[in-house]
Amino acid sequence: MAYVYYPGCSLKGTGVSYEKSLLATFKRLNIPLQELDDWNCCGATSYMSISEEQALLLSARNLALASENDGDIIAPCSACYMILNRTANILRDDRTLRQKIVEKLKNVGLEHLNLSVRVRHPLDVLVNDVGLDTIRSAVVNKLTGLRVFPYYGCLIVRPGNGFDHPTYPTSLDRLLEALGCEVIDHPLKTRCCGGSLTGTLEEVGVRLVYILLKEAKKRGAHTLATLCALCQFNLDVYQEKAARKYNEAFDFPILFFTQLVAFALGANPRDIGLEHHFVPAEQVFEMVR
Amino acid sequence: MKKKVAFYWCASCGGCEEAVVDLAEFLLDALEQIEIVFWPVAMDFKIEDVEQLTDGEIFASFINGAVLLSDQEEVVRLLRRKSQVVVAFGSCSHQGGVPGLINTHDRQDVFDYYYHNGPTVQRNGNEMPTPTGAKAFHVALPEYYGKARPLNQVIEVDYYIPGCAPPPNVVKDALLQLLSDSPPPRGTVLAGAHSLCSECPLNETKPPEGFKIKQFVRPSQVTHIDPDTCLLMQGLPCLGPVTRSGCNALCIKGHMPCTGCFGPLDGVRDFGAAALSFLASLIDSNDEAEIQRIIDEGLPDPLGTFYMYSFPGSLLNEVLQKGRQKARAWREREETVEAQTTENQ
Amino acid sequence: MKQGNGTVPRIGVYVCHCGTNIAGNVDVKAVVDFASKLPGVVVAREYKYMCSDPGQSLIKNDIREKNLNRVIVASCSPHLHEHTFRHATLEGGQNPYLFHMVNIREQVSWVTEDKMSATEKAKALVEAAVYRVRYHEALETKEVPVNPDVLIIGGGIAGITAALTLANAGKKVYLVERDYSIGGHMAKFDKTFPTLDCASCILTPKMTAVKDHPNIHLFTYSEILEIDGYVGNFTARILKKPRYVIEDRCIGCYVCVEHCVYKTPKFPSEFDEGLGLRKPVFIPFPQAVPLIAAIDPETCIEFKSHRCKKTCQEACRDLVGRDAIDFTQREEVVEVQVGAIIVATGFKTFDARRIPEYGYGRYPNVYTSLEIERLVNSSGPTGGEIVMRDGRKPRRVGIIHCVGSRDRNFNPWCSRVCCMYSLKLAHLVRERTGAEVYNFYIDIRTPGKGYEEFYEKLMQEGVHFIRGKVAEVTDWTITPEETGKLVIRVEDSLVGVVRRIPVDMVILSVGLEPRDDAEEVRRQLNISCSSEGWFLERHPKLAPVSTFTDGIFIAGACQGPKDIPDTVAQAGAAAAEALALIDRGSVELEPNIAVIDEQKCSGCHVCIALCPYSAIAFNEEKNVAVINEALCKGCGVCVGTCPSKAITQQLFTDEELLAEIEGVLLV
Amino acid sequence: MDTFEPKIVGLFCNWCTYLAADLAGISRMKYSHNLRIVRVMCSGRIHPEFVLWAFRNGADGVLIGGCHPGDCHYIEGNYKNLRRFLLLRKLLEQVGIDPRRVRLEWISASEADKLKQVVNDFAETLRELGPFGTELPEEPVLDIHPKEEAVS
Repeated sequence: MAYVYYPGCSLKGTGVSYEKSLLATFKRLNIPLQELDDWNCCGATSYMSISEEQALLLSARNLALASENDGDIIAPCSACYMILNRTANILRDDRTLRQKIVEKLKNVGLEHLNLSVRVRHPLDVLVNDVGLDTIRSAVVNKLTGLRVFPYYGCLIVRPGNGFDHPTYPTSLDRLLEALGCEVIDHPLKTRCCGGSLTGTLEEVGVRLVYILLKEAKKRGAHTLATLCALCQFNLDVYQEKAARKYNEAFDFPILFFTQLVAFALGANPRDIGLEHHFVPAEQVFEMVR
Repeated sequence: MKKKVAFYWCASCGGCEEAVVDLAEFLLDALEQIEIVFWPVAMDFKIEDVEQLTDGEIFASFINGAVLLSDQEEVVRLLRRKSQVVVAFGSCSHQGGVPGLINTHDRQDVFDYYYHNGPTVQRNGNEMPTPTGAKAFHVALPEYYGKARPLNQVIEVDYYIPGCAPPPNVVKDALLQLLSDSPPPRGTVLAGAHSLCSECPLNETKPPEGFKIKQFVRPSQVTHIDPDTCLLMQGLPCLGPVTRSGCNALCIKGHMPCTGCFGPLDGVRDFGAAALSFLASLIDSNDEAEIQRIIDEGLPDPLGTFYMYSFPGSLLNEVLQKGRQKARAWREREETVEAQTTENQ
Repeated sequence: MKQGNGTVPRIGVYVCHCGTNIAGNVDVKAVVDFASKLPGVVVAREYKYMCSDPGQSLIKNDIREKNLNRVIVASCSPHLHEHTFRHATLEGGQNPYLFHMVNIREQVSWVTEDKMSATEKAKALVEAAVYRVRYHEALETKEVPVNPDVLIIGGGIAGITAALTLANAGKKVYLVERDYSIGGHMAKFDKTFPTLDCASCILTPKMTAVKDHPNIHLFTYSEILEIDGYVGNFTARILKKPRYVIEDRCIGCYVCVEHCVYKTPKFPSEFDEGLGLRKPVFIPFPQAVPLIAAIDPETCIEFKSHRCKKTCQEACRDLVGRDAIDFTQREEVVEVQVGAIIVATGFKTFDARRIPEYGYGRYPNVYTSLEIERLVNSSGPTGGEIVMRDGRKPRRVGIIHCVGSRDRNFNPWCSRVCCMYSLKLAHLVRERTGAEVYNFYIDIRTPGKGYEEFYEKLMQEGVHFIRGKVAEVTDWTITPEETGKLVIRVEDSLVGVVRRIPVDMVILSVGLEPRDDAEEVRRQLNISCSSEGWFLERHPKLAPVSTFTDGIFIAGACQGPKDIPDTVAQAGAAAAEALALIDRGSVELEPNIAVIDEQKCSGCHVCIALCPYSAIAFNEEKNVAVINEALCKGCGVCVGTCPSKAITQQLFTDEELLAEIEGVLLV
Repeated sequence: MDTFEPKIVGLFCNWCTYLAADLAGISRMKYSHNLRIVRVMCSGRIHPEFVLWAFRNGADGVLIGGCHPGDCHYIEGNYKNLRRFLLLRKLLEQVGIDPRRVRLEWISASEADKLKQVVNDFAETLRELGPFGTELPEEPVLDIHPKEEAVS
């Protein structure tokens, strides 16, 4: 099966290690991943609250571009994933709006808008398409003994997106188990990381960062695995502030789940973007070796 | 005094005329009692001869074929006036018959096919017959109605002799009944009262617990037909159960399934619907896809299968007529409303 | 219009207002005016309630005074009042089948947006009836005797109550229970609300009475395979599963259990909700009826390896002299004939794992209410002592109400019993452990005799009530006092703050659901289910224990969530309905059977294999098909098939239906 | 211009779809007023002629309602109806009638919601299709003389 890769702005910026490790993962699994040509902003950020129609148009342009190809879209950033799905849903349900959008897309030469194209998260694809058995058998570096705190964030299992339970998801747990990790069960899997607040209400945001880090540490985790560029950035970068504010040292590496997968599948640790982390992440992999 | 009798043919193949000739010696005996006053296919009488008869002078007119052309209509109306008894003779006259299937086609399509597109037609420009004909010869062609009608849609009919063509035994019995002192009540179909199964020699090969059908096959698709087993049970869509008896299962004896030329029994409103219902009910499957497959493979032409002889007089045809009328009325109404709206503006 | 059946129809049309139910959305007067002008209509009237006595008298008087020979009532569904008006027609002196009912309430006034369309639709349906009735003929009903025996499916408190009521009235009852013992859910409870009398004390005597009653034939560990037949004459095939113990030899002495090769119980006991253990050979609980041992082939060594020393068998033979254990026992099918069936298959509890945020299955100290019932039960796995899975006694206990109920993600309905049993458990836990007990509720619903008073009492006892839907049960602790506890996070909607309540033990008050196999049972019995899966009663108010299939009644929680008093009342009602049917001795069958006109039948065999009841046979001599009236149930399949139109269905003849179709399209 | 309102004849079995229609009423669901219900005991009773007769008398659509497969009150009457329905639909299509005008739905006694949705949807489809016959090719009106009355 072929997939169309929609990186969105994060994976080219703050989340570049997410992109590197994702591409490495798919390469190790021999699954072609073609970046969508000429993609644009997914339409997240504040567009939606200023002009819904324009935001949808922006978002739908990506769907229209992807309609030229076969295969599902893979959107690793949680915000892209949600916005693209949301756009497809809104346009499927609202005929009038759909007609407007289709007209406007035609004006820019996009004749075809296939709303049945599926927007997928790489976690969903790895667990449900590739399958845990395949992954288990492809593992080269088993992550035995690594205690991982799986963290899903607020967006990807929201009700309606539907590949896992909205309050107590298990896909990531099962994937990490397949890599040989020791997965820590905990109740904060979908609790807010503070990412949308650290920039505006820093005090609240940092407190939320602290809650997650503290709980992960308390439960004896070596690292925390995220699925979202913003979560990773937030928990990584604000770790120091949280430590200062609550007077508690962390030095706790925050990984993208794809970094763990890619490494386990035999990717070179130099190719999975470890150099971009604030809290040094190499220690995690040294621990395994 | 001999009773005067007339024969006439409308849109038919000529088989019904043959059926009269097939009476052979019986025809000669009958001539002791009857006198033929009109029989265009065999004897040289003219319309004028009939016109000169007084009304009701003819005892019985036997009219075969469906009414498709204006001259046919004129003659049957004339015969109606001159006859005490009118007998619709054969399937076409009885129910519309095979020519009746043209009713499912547009008039223009029929002409195009007949004069231009048919595989056996050599094209010579765009020649088409026109009712006015070639003026130089003072000959006018009769008008083609485009729709075939059974006789009872044109004139009152007293009796029906079914069959395509009616077999000699049926014609003979009918004649005897008509000539007897106590003729059957008007409207009677002069053949059996039950369906063909009642006289079919293969009926007794059906198991007492009944049967179902796993697939339908057309006679041309089977290499071997078991002559000693009910054809329906072998998957041949035999319409014997729904068709009036009287022919002594002639086709069955020739290893061909009944196609229903004798028409329905009394009380059956639509031959095709009744045939469809019983055949479909017998399909041995409860799976929608499988049923659809059995139908598509075995009964590709339901119209031709179930309405081969009965379409013009059928409820189905009436449905189509009413539908066209209804659609036309709606269109006209819409146009009027539209015109009014424009006017008001 | 087509001609009728010969008699000149003199039709009376009666349009019912049904208060405002019909008149509120249908212009009844316009319908009556319209009807009065239809051909054959002699009189058309409106009336406020046609089903009332004066309403029916209108019909009776008109039949007598105006010589009516057809009656049409346009009112509610024929499923509700067809019988009423047929009876009125009969009392007026006409054959009841000259009556026809038009449904302008359920299918017109209640479902149509505007009054004009509704009135048009009502007119169309009335005209259809006027067309139809001219073909109606006087019909004779057939009476068939009713078998006086009754089958009851389900041996919980509903089945037990119904069985005893019927047996005490002298009727023979077959009581079929799927489990090893009768008693159902109630047998697992310790106390019952609101009186707190001990469930065993009130249930056990009834269970014993069932066993000892000469009129009750008990089938335990048995299931219904197939139900055939019709009202008054059902045949049931019952599958008796092997318990590997010969029932009439076992005396319930426990010697086999004691001598099992397993010295101590090792497997989770189903009766104790897995909180206690049992051996492969066991008696489910000490008050079981019948008190007979059973062997579970899933856990018994003999069944797994055939290499067991079979000490249980030996002990039974040598020590007790009964030789009751039979490893070769096979399943057995028993066929019984009955006249009526009572379905009392009960409910199942909501699977709390479906709400992972409540942590059931992940946190050992989260329990379902049914598990707590066993824990507080003095004959339960802990002898009535409330200790948690880790052996500690809880000091703070949270009870979460409405788990799986009143929740659009799961079940929208209120399970009706959870508030009260939660209060009961709160009381028992507090009484036995002195723990602080917190109830988390959306609304407290206590509509029942003595229920509100019980709630009041609990509040005075110092049980805490927090109004709010619990968000999660978590082991994410923040403060020192939370450490080692489970935290219940909830928005206290009376105070308007989010609270974190640390507790030792969480009790999930799981709701009631239809049993998993309700759908299968429904099919076997040919009854209906609501879309939620509860068995559907014939009328929610007036026929709560009848079903749409005559002779089959429902009782207890299989019809919807119910507490014990309601269940017992309903079981009594079902038994009374069954008795009424049996004591009448015979039932009139609807005359809607198929009839073959031998004169017309061509003997083509087409109908024979299509009859689902094999009611059609072929008469070789006459060369015609023959319908066995006793077997015909009146589906009309053969009628829709007969190529000779020799078969008609009474009440649904071609003429009647075609006239109705024609008439319905005229307006 | 006023919109076209189709007439729908519902041929409903007594045990499932008719009860679903009753339940829709009890639940006070509002649905398209175009449906007129004729009750039969079982969908297996329905003869193709009934459908033709409905169209002949002015119906724009016919909705046949029966119990779900496997649920028939009479074991398998609904399957017999299904067989006839599929063949009838093929015939109607062959003579130019839009097959969407006949619809077979399995609606159980509890599925009032489904009934409502099916009726609304069917009415909408028929509104789009227009009056029965719209899809048939228009033909010239022929001047065929009416039938003559009997002489005798």
